Amino acid sequence: MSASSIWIEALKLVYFARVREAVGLESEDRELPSDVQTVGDCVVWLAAQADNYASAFADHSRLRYALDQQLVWEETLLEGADELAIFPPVTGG
Amino acid sequence: MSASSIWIEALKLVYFARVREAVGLESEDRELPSDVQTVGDCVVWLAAQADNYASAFADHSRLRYALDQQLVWEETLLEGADELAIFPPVTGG
Amino acid sequence: MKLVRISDETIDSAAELAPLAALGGGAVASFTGIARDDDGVVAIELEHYPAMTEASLLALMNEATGRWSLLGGVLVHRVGYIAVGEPIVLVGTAASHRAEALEACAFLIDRLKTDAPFWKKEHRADGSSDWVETKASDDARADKWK
Amino acid sequence: MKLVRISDETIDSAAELAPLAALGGGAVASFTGIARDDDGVVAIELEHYPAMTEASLLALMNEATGRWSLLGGVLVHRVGYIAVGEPIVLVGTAASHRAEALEACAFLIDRLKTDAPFWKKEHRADGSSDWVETKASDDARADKWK
Repeated sequence: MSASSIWIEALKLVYFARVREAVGLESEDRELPSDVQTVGDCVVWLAAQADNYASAFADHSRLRYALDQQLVWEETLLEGADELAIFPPVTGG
Repeated sequence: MSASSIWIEALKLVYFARVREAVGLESEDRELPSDVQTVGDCVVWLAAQADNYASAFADHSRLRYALDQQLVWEETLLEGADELAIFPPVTGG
Repeated sequence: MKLVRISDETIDSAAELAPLAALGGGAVASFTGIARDDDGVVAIELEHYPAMTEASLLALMNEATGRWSLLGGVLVHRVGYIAVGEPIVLVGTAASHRAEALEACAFLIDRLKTDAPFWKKEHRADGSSDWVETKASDDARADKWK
Repeated sequence: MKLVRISDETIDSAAELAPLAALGGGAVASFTGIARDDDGVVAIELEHYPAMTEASLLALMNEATGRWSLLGGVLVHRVGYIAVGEPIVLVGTAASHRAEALEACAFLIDRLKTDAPFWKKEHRADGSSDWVETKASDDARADKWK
């Protein structure tokens, strides 16, 4: 078993705002296939899991990401991370 | 008697801050000679009235003016005005 | 003095800003964002990402104190339900001179709008609600500081 | 709502700003200038030109409301003796959106510094006193708005 397959088992996904409502969950733990390497790969894979996931994750222009609580981009590698947050552009303040 | 010699009798001079202290007065009424036409003329004329006036009005770069409570320049004509204020650059706020 | 806080109670602007005025500097700037009386909206619901929010506000505060010579800064953001007319966010900065305080205050609120993990939902009198959309002008203002 | 006032008593920032937060807008910005703890200074004496001061503050406020879409503005300036640590001036602005409130607030304090007839004298613990000199940076900041 490679190192990369170990951390993938532990990835926690957290959702906020419109994404949380579309998915119907605040968070979930997911085992990702080994070809899911980046944040963007993960979003594409999630969109294929169910109809409500497809609508939640269809429009990438309206999604933002934080990996282990740091803002990241679609190109960012998941490797080593514990928690991926997926949410709409922020609207605080 | 010309119209201009009438208003000149009524000119009130008011001084503030460093200028007030140098002159030793908060305000005074002055009859100006008829060749004193502008704010700058008035300052030059005042500087010749006494030694403490000379020091108060020597450095024009450190003087500012308000004619009837409106900020004005040395070139502004006194004609028709009731009150000329002479003071250092403002330092409020 | 640097303070960041997430609050589920009404923000007391006067109490939060008072310590900034006591730091010996000549300038305190503040910005208060208020739940706006807009188009039938009666309340704003503020969702956030608890594991990340405070760290993200602290990162903004540290960026501000690195960029401007500040004596202190305060950043308080409300979460939960907020009635129209109540403060959502308070930014306060203290400096020896006004340029630093004013610029750092504008920086903090502009960047908070694009970088901190908060989401607003508007609740209306008729029971309907909508997530607030981001504004392109917010990105433009935040980019100004890059 | 436009308010300008010359005050010989301590400025109560919270009380002065409270009405701005109640105008239904989403943004209140404020700036407080404080008598700075500088180099042995114990108090600031503020002289002004009573016949002109209020009108000059009102002219600035009118210029601000003409330039930005404001819901309200407050400009309060202290005169007389002011102990170190106390407010000298308070500027407050309210608008629907933050850009207007922040910019108008910076405009008002920048222009007040060069246009309003106030003069500061610093009093020191040893009994000495000096008139404060203007700063070239003040003119530069005021010129920015022209």
